Amino acid sequence: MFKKVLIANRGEIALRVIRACKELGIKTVAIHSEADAASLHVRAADEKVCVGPAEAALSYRNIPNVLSAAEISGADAIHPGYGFLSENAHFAEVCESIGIKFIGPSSENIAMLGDKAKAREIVMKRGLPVTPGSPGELRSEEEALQAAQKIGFPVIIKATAGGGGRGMRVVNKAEDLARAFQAAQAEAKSTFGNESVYLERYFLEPRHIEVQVMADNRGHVIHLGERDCSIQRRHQKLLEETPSPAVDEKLRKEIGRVAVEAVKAAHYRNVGTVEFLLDKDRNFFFMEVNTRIQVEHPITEMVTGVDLIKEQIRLAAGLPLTLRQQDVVMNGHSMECRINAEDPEKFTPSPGTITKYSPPGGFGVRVDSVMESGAVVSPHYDSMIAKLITHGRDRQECMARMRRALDEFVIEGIKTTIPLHRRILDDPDFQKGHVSTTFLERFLAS
Amino acid sequence: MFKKVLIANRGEIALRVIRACKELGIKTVAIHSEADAASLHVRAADEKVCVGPAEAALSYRNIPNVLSAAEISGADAIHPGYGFLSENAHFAEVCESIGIKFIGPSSENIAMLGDKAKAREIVMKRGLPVTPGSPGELRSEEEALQAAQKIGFPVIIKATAGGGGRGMRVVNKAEDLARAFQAAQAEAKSTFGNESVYLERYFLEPRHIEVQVMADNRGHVIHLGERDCSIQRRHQKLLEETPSPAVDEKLRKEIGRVAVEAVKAAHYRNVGTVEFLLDKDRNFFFMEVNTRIQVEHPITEMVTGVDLIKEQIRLAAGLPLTLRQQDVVMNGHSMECRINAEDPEKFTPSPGTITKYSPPGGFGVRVDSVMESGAVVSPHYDSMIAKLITHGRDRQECMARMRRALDEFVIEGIKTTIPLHRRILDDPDFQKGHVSTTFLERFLAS
Amino acid sequence: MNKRKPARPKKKQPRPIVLPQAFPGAQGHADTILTGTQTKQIQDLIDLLRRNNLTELELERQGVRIRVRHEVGMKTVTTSVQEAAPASTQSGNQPTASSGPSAEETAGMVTITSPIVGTFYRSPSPDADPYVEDGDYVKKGQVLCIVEAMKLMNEIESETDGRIVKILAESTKSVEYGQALFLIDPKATQ
Amino acid sequence: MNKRKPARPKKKQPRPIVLPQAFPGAQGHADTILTGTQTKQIQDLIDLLRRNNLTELELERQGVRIRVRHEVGMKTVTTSVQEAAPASTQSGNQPTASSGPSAEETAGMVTITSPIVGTFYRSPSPDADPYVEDGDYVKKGQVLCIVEAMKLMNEIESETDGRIVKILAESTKSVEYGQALFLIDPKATQ
Repeated sequence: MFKKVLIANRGEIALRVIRACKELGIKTVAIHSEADAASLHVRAADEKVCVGPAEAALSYRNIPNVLSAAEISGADAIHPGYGFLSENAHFAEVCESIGIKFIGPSSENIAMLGDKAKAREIVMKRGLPVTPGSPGELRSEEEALQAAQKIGFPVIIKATAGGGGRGMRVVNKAEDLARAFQAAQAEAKSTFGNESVYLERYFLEPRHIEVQVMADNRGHVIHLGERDCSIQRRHQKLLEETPSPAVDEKLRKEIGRVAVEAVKAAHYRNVGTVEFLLDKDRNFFFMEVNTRIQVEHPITEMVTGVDLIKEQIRLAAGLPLTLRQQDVVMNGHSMECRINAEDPEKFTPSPGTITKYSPPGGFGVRVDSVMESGAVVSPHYDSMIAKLITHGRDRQECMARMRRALDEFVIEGIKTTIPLHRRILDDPDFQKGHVSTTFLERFLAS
Repeated sequence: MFKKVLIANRGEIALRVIRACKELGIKTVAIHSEADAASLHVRAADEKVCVGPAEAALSYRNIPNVLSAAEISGADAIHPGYGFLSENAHFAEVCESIGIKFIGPSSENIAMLGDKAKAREIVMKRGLPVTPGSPGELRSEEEALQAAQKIGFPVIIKATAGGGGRGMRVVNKAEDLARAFQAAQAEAKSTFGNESVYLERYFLEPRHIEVQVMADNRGHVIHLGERDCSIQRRHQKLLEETPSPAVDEKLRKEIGRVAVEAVKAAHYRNVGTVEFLLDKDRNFFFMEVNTRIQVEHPITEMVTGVDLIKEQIRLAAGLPLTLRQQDVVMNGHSMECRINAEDPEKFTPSPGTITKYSPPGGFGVRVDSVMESGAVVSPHYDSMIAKLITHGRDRQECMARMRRALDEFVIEGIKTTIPLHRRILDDPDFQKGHVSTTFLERFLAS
Repeated sequence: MNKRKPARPKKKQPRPIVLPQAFPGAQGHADTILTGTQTKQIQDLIDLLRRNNLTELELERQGVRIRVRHEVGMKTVTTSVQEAAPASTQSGNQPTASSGPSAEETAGMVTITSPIVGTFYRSPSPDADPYVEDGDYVKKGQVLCIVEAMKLMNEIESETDGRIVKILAESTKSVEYGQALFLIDPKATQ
Repeated sequence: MNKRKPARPKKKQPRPIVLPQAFPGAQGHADTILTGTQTKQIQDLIDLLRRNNLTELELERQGVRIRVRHEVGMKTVTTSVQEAAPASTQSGNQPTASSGPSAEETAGMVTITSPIVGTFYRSPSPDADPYVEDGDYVKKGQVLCIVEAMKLMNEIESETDGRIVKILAESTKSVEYGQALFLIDPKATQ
């Protein structure tokens, strides 16, 4: 086992990793930017090294400084958290080359699965379901029509160079395709300078379902059930839960099996997440593999009792899985609300000094955060300042507990998304579990 | 279900009950003394009523004022918490008579089981094991010798009017009995003005094991496993855990069965605890039934997932048990450290203002407390200011988590027992689970 | 007969309204002025005050003016909040949102507080005249009101000779332990 | 060859001691003066300072005197702590427990800080003479030291003409980003 782990991250995930290390008897080294010198994650570690100015590119993403910090502190492993260097194959490779263990998958795993087309190809080869789409760029209206008829309407035309919704056209029937194809090409050209477009099945109200997986160096792979992350705003997850209200025991087994197969096909190691789209008819399609620990990992911990960060560290140290698939039992229900320093209606960032901070407590309530009274929310980093996680015997109890925990949570001096979460919890559709990735858009419009 | 519950208590247990009520959608009324006007438990409730000055006898124990508070606020039930009026049969009876539901057992249950001799008699009649002892007062040395020989040495002679260790004599062999008998009688007379003594089996290093039970109005009774409360100082529990390191599945079933039988024999209703002594040879003996929710109830909640306060409320409202015995599953291990405002070495109370309060958080950590920065620990009440509870997959993880949570816990301005708990967690005997009710005495002496 | 209804004859007043959080005396019309959110905000102001050791904190907003005082030399949080309580209590009798009497106004006055929790009545029965009115001269030991608790009528007597300056609680409403009922000027002579 | 050992020839110095919490520069003998508990207490003092918006906070205890300054008009916690850092850093070079140079002492001085994380060396090799000594006059662009990181020797140059007033880091020890290395008086002329 490692003697000393450097945590190449900040905020709640840095503290989360430090806590796991302490429980494993491993010494910890925090890194920090000049802006984070007073952060709780720095005080919680055994040692700390300043690695640069506030800008993440010059501090938390500064590979030479991060590695030097590991060297001068004598750390034998680095935990990257999420974001920053966590999915940087080059960083993982340099760690490997200088004999510092990167706590995560191999650099090859990261590189391969970071290429979404490649990941899709690997999974398709294994005969697993991926989102239906054209094989590549569409050269003509005829090609587009052929592909669309093969996939089935509705379809969405996307710019290959695209992003942010530009160059996209949803097409519901064959006779609308030609015009949409031309419009998408024209928009793609004017926006990205590249008229290349492709086409995919368009799902009307899909759910974002992801499966937590763990793989050891001996090729054993297990899954820890799914998470439903359908409550999103502009692809940013806001509220996650497990089990998904849309997944029953049979579907869980099936989607879990596919996730395990996908991971095995990629020769993946360590902890990871396989993301799927689930349509209204309960068909699911592989989207991608996240090669890091995820923000929402705590809800899986709450229902399985498995400490995912400790497992990540153990697996990175070469230890085998301590659980077999049949040992994984999901008890009760768990939800996570991401508390962001944002205006709860306009979503504008709200950095500043927290004048009063009082987290909720009691049975079934967990808070992961480095906030405290007097802490400063810096405009330099992500706006997520706390994760509020609840657990209950069933979804009903879990929701009631979340509602009372949100009411208890006091954060003053800045605006947060707590009122938004209260509103979501009060929504009848949400209460019934009738949600999809389009839920929040409609919810906010109403 | 009740519409509005008055919580006839203060501090962490009042907040605990308020949280459960909120999750059940029940309105809450806090009562408070003048000294507690600013307490978090008061702010957390929907309404509040001041019931008297700081002295508990004139406020929290003031039955007319507590009942008037329930009347003027329109509460339809009263939760008594623990301590204060929770085991007062008269109070329960008055509540019943004026149509306010007492959330707990019936006044007959309280009265009957409050008489320890009576409780013992009921349990013995049912053929269940009780601590062996003389049937009543010993009139002569001959009677004492007869009783001792029947029970077996060592025995302890106790004053019937006794308490606090006065009038007690441990006797290891028959030839020492006569002198000890006379000495105990003399001391009993001089101390209590009553020379009456009796005699019981003396256990050398017993464990305090208690079983959590729940009984509905239809006579269904289940148990939720045991708690090991052997870490005590002068009969005050300091640290509790479940499962007990000394209890295996077979013993759990057996002691659970006896607890359920005892409760059935007493026609007990609602939530309660059956206390046992467990000797070194794994024989167990009934001691008494606690007819209230106990301080250490959270550790049972952590391993079973059952919210005992909610169950208590549901049962009081006449609802049936939602669990059968076979539905009760104990997952992992849980411990509770009672954080007292006391000098950790001398155990002298340390009231005052908390200048900084920062509770630990993260996976598997629960804090039940009404403390906060600026809160005042009053010298008028119990010194327990927080309960730190951890849960882990096994005892090892649970202990490691407790150790790091104790390290994270910041309470400044007053002295607390946190350092003592750290020392206990570091003790090799404790780590091996080798403890008894004499553990702390020896530990503190060393 | 309903067990929980006090056995008071000819009682026609509505059932006492429940004490809202942090405003024990703010009843009747006051409810529409101070919502739950607002009382929480005021609690926050009180927290602000005690944390900052201020002597006074005043807030005016949407026609509601709140004034919280803090005596110099206060020792504990607890006491400071108790000090603040009477000021807010008095707003219950002044639903038009003025603040309670200031310390200058109460200087030298005797406050008669409720020794028990119960329901406040100014008269021995609904049809009878009140025991005392504003401006009345009273003698020490004279009955000022009744506080009903557990079906018992508890007569509250004046602790002093003097003149009733203000009646601080509303008849038929509930009162807490220690709640101010009457302000008496002991120096006033007939 | 051990991959993790920098490829520095004839390196005989011990492996750099790890930076203790909250005292990036407090190394060597300073370790025996400032225990982990003490550094935590000092962190608490810093917290105290920033919470209370103090300008200065001084603590003397068991021969160790700590002085934390806070400039008027500071905006954020972060900045105030950065301000405090150099003062504690300097105690690493003064193991006899005196405080670091006060603001008055550093007024008008130029502080050369480390632009990277790494190991500080005062000379190009263990056998060579140091680049500079206390009291030396230096030119802008003159090499003052080396900070080694990722097997690379990074020469740190002076940003100014002037005289070395103080060398603030110890050779062979690790330095953080932004850690003060040299204090130079730019007004001093040869």
